Amino acid sequence: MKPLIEVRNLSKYFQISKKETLKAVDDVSFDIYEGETVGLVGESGCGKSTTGRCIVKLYDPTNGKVLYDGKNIFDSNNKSEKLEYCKNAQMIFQNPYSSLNPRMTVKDIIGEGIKLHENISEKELDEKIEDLLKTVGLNRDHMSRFPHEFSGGQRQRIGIARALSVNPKFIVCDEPISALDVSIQAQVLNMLKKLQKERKLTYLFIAHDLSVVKYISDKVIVMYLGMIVEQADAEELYKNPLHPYTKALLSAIPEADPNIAKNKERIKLKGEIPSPINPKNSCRFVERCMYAKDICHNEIPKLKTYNDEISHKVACHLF
Amino acid sequence: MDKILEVNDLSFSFHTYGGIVKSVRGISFDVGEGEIVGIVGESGCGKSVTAQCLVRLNPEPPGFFESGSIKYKGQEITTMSEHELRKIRGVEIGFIFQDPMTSLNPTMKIGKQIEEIFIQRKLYNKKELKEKAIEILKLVGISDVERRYNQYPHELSGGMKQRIMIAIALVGNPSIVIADEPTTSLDVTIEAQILDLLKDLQKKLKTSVILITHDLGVIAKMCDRVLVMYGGKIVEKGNADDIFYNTKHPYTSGLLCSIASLETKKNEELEPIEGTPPDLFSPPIGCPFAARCEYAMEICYETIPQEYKINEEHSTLCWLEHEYAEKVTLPCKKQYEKEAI
Amino acid sequence: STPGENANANTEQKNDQQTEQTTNDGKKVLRYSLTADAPTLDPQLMNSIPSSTVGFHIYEGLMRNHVGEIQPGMAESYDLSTDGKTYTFHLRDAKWSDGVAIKAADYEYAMKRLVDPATASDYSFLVTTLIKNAGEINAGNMPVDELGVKALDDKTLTIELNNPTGYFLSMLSMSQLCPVRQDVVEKYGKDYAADAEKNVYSGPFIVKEWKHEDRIILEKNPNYWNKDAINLEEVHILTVADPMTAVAMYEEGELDFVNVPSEVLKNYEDKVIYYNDGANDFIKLNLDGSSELKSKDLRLALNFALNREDYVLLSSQNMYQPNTRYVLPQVNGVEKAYSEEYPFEAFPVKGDTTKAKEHLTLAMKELGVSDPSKIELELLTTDQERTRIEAEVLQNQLQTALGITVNIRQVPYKQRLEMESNHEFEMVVTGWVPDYPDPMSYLELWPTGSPYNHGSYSSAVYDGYIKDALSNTDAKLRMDALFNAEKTLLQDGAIVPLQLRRNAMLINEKVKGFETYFVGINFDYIYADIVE
Amino acid sequence: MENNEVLKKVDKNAFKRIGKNVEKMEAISRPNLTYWKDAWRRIKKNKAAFAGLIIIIVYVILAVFGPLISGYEYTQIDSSRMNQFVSKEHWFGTDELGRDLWTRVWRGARVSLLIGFISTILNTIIGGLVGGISGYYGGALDLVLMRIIDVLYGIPYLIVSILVMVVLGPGVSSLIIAMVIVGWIGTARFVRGEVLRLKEQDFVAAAKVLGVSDLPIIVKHILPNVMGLIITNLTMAVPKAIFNEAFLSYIGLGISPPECSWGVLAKSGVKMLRIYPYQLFIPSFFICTTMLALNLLGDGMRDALDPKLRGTE
Amino acid sequence: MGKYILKRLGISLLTLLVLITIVFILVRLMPGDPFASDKLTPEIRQNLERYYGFDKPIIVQYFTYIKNILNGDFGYSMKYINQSVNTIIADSFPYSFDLGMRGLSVSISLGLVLGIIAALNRGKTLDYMSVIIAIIGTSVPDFIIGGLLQYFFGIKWGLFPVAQYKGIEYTILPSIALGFYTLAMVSRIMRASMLEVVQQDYIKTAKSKGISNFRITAKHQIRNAIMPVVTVLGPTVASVLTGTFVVESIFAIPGMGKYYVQSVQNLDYSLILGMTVFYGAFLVLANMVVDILYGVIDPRIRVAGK
Ligand SMILES: Nc1ncnc2c1ncn2[C@@H]1O[C@H](COP(=O)(O)OP(=O)(O)OP(=O)(O)O)[C@@H](O)[C@H]1O
Ligand SMILES: Nc1ncnc2c1ncn2[C@@H]1O[C@H](COP(=O)(O)OP(=O)(O)OP(=O)(O)O)[C@@H](O)[C@H]1O
Ligand SMILES: [Mg+2]
Ligand SMILES: [Mg+2]
Repeated sequence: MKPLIEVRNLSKYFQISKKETLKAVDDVSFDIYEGETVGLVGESGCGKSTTGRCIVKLYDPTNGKVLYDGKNIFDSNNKSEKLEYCKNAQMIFQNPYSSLNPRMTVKDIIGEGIKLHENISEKELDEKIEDLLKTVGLNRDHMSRFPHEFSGGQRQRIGIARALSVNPKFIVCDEPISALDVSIQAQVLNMLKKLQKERKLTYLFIAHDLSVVKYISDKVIVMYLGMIVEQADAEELYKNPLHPYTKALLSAIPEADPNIAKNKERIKLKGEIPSPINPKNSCRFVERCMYAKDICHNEIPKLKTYNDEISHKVACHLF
Repeated sequence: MDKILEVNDLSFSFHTYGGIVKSVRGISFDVGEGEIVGIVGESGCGKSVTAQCLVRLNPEPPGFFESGSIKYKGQEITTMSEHELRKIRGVEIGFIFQDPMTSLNPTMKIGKQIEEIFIQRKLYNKKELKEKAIEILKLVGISDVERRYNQYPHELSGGMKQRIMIAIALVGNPSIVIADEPTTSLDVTIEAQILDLLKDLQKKLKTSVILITHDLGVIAKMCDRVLVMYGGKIVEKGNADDIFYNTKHPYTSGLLCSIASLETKKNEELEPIEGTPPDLFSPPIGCPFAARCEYAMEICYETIPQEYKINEEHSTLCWLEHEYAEKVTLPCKKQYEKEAI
Repeated sequence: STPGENANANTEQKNDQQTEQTTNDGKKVLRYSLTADAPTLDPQLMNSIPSSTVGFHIYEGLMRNHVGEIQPGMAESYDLSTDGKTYTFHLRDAKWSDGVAIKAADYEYAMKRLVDPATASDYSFLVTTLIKNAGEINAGNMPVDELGVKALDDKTLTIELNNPTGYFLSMLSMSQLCPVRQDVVEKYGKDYAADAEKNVYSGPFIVKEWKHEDRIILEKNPNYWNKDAINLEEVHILTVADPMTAVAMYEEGELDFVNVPSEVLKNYEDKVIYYNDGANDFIKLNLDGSSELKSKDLRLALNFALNREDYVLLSSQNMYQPNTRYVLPQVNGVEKAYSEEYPFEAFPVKGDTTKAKEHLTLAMKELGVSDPSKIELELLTTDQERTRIEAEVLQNQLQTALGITVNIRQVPYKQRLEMESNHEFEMVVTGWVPDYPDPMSYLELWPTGSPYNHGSYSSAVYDGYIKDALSNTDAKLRMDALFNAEKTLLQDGAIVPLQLRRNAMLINEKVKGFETYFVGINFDYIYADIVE
Repeated sequence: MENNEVLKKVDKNAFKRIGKNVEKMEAISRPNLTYWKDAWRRIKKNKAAFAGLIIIIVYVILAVFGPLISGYEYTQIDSSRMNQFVSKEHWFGTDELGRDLWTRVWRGARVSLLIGFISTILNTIIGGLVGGISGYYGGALDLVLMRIIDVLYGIPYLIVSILVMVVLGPGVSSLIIAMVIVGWIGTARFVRGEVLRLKEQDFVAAAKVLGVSDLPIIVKHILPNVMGLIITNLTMAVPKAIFNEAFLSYIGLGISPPECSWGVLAKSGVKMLRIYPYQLFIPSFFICTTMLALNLLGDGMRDALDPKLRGTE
Repeated sequence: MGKYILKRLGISLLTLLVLITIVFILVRLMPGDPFASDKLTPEIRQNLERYYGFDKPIIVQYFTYIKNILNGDFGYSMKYINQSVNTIIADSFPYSFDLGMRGLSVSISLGLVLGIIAALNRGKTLDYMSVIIAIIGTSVPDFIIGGLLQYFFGIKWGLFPVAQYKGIEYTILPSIALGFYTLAMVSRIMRASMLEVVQQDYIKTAKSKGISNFRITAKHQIRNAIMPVVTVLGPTVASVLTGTFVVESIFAIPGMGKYYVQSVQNLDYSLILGMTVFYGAFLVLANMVVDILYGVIDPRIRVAGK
């Protein structure tokens, strides 16, 4: 089967100043197949959002390409092709407060995309919006309201409705639950799962809550400082983490169970996350790694296949 | 164990344009020496306001005490003068704030921010001050202290800043440290580091800690006792084990169930708590959780439940404990897992 | 020339002088103020009354015009040739302020400098028609050496004129004709006279200190030939832009003399002394046929419509005097003042609405309009507070009396002048101060084709009278011709006379001998004294 | 336990299980208002802002009708009643030409308020667009626009004013244009700053992802969000414009007579201060209170339009 | 840092050049004739034009002008005939500068204090008082304030000299008239900014350390709140220090502001240009100082600015 999205050697650098380049994403490649959920985890600032944003064309990458259905999305220059891609790939944003325009009604927010992509009458539009609102558990009364009148969870649902409004095939979910109340998070997760089932959606699910990622993803990609360090099927990754960083990460998951939590052995990493500005030509993790060897200081490890069957890949000189 | 902090029937509200926000509505708890007490609850349920009441950091006005007392080592905090409070803050009760990014003064050097606590009290001379600061920086695990001492907050990473916050909270050698979501804005690995550090220090220095969070995982890992807050009230409190394994309040139970853990199966549906938390401008007259509660009874909508003691430590605020109520077993973390380990 | 000359300095520049005395350690000091600093003290480049007033006191002309009386100045005596065209002056022994002797050559140099095109003096017009060859030289058609001014030796100077000119002697005390020393001018080049010490002085005072836009301090000149007649030891001329401020300073005893602005005139009514500064204001009408003003009846209607008494009361609290004539009354007639010898009232001071209406009816017939409000005229004026009020009153009076439409247009001073000389106006409020005390100074403006005839007035009768006056050697007949010319001008309604400017001054009673004058300068305090 | 004693009295029936009632929770308790209606409600609640608004409205009404009800024309010069103090006939007294000051004050209000409001509104529109485009597109365009603005900052205001007055002839509209030519710069600068901040917001990203093109994003998403600040800025700029007109008339570049403005009246009043102080104080009072009102209103609007401050009631 | 300043200077010079060019053109577009007078004969006009070089093509005039400026020669005033623009500026600027400095130093410090007091006493009498001062300050034109000050303090009560500039006591009234607006503006901005800072988390942190209110204000709030004030000060300082026409007229001070307005009214081309260039340069300088100040006040900007 051909992947729906192929990310090939994607890099995104931000020029901070003449001398300083921030390598937010550096040579990242992965595939996403139709109907699956790919989890993208890593610490804050490791380039998850940037990757996601490149895929929905919010950023122009410095390097590399993103193929959708075999076509590089950055090649298309004419307007209709661009619009077509917008219709197929959508995004749900992390912050339900800043991602809704406070001066627009729910109807306008959701309707904006529909009006842009379809030529439908006002009445049909209303019906469609109502449908969408129902899908995400809101009702038509909410149409004329403003975002500030909703709670965080409800807002996130509006954001989801907006993403769904153009019938996309693929959605980048950029930490869709991390700004939500604990008691609400599950609501949104359930909804995303339900929608996926109903609409055959494909997700790139970005988060740093590893328990959630494990629960929702088929495949998990672990990033560290702009690079992919490990990638595998979800079960496999959690069962058999290879990269020292993945191991540390998994061991640090706080578990809501005193006995497990109190007795869990945490792999203690040294130091802090280094800066992504002008990274050295070494394994990015080397300073915090307890297994670091000479080679780790001198060469960037490539992402290698460790176990083809379960498509487990790792970028570490130890393997 | 000696109680060094006793809170009784504390209510705290704010005057706002929209009316009075009843942020904290009659809560009681205490903290013993060397204990770690956790407060959980979701955003806006009054955790921070409670914590800040303990050292009177809420702005007054618009905030004001409606009732209750806070006794720190026998001294009444709610009626203290600003001058007396200053003697408590920092040296008796330390405070670690939620967001290390915004809680440090961006225009003041790290060292100065740590020393300030002593400068105010004219305790040491210049050289001693610096020694003190450097000592505490080392204690919280910061390397290259001499350099850090002269840096500004923006030159440090989030984790480092939070360590500085901890250093500030601890440098005055307080008996209690209140940590208000100390790791919420940090990464898991850094979070783990900070929590470990906090626990180490607590053991080493024998301070009591009040740890506020909305992450049950953090609570599970750190706390001896737990207060679960909802809608401005403590709906359940008890030993950590009681809370997790013998849950008595539907909200606590709902929380435990809705969290996806590593054990949650892919095909399992999560069990979210439907609905949203109440609006504190007009809190429901009955149980604040009633509208979202599967087990809600008529009375729950009408009357605020009383506190039911389950055992010495464990109590809950729920009508289900009433003798008339139909008995239910709330889902919770399974005890057997405990035994399994 | 025009009284508005320095009005561009934001307030009416003329009412700006003020004085009083001081007892600065017993020194005799006279202190007054100007609204704007003297733009220059270079005698040949002076182009404003504040400059000339100072110049009058620091430079010595061949003759000295003391309030109309022609006294000997640097020339002890003079001879006039029989054709009345060549003057020979005999200079006295005198020294510059730096001790160098003053020679006839200094005068020759100065006058050549005035007309030299390279100097670019805008006051060279004073002599271009007067002195032989001056015009040609000024136009660059002749070398400077050809000027009809020659120093025969150190003490003798001859000046050849084009025509016999009676008022020539009175002009000789104007700073533009005062001596400068070649070596000093050449030493400082463009900066000559820019500061107190970059200059030498021949007059009763020298400039001791000049802080631009702040103060000029004059000091008695110890080398002045007539120094015994000079009583003042110092004169402080301050720059105070706001006339109200100046009044306040007078009250604080910081000035010895002040002009009271009309707004507060009421407060000082019994204390002020009025004096005319020589300016009269009138409305220039454009008769070039581009507007309804080509109708003589309309012009006369305007003239009759105005109630000039009301006008001065409203616009200046009666500080100014209503005027219905063109030539300044104070200029010299044959024996006495012109107005005394030739009384005339062209229009009633209070106006005559009936007559005005009659003329208007005729004008409307001539112009073929039935609704007077269709007659729309634009009144051009300067952008100052006082001119605005004046224009408002005029507009109101004309509109009320005649029912015509008058629009006011205020523009910056320099723009008004430009528009005026480009004939780009319908009516413009303007004025004139005499350059010499003779009716001709006014009447020479209106002959057909005169470059100053901005209103394009053209009357063969008028031109005839002027020609008469120019050629007639008999003083009485000449004056008669001039009077007839004025009458013709007024009866043709070529202008609308408005008012004579008058100032109300407060002066410290200790100051004696402080004179005001109306030609070229405002004050003459050369012989003033402070008497305790 | 004592507690339980009390509770025993409670009706047993009350313990019937009825379960959750999420709908009731979800139903939003706040009234269903549009954004602007809501803002309006908030302004009404803010007493100071509302007072400010009332003052402005009253002044506007008086500017329209005030000159009509006095029975005098604003041009009516009368040498028999110069400089009369406030009286039954002349509610604000008369000026040096005997004109009724009440009539002139409200006539002047027309000009001043017109200039104040129109010029600031134009400033805002032009400045808003330039600032919006400059900030949104950034890069070279931004750089060039900002340099242009730097240069414009240095161009003497007076020269521009004079030129405009000459090219267009004197009058209110020329004054407004003169003010706009110089005035939009400040607005552009600050709008640009805001846009730079806003364009990084997620809702803009969301619109881009939907395929919305640049202009609608600027107009529909960004500018409305700068609105609150713009309006505040506007209320502050109105006084400035009224001032500017006063200054221009102080140096003789104002509107053409017999039209008047508050600035002209105040200026004429200043020289009368020593004898007829009311001629200064009356127009000054209106200038000051207008600005006070606008300030109060501006503060109120900022609060009312700030999304951060909403949702708390 | 040095490099940064150099770069800024380069841009500034370019900006100035464009400014000069535009003003050079604008000045000539202004209506009216600098030589206009009613006895101006064509000959005299020609002489004057030759004298000032206006007979040459405008482009030549422009390059001559630029060349002269580069040599530090701004030419001669056309109204103040033998005074060079350089001397006029050199003579008048010290007055404006001195007065401006006094006005600014008092108004800025007082404005800051007022703003701080208002913010710390939000909603109390002191707050309202400062708001009223701020509103009066920003709503009363300077010619009214100047007139009132002069009348009451100078004439009526005789507390200060009425006008002129002869000593410290002479500077008081004009400085107040000059600084009042700045004072009001600074206090407003400072108040708003302080209110913002007061809510910041780090203020709570400081409180939690048991630090006195005075120390919190002095060490934590002011420095963080002062930025917006500094931002507006650039242009304000430049315009105040280069003189204000109205105040200088009222108090008879021979400063630059008066020359400037008069030069425009007189169409004194060379003086207008000279003054504009001077002001432009001053503005650029002031803005640069502000930028450097940013860095001094806020270490975060120091990094970004490098
Ligand atoms: N527009 C930008 N300009 C400059 N740097 C940027 C920009 N956007 C992101 N970065 C930087 O790129 C790096 C990666 O950012 P990104 O937002 O992708 O991280 P993330 O993994 O999504 O983090 P988080 O979990 O905090 O959302 C960070 O260091 C960030 O500071
Ligand atoms: N200064 C204040 N003025 C008005 N209301 C306030 C103020 N501070 C807090 N509140 C209100 O009090 C309630 C409780 O707030 P609190 O900060 O204690 O919540 P929290 O449990 O700490 O939430 P979070 O997890 O988001 O920090 C909220 O509804 C909040 O809006
Ligand atoms: Mg992100
Ligand atoms: Mg909190």
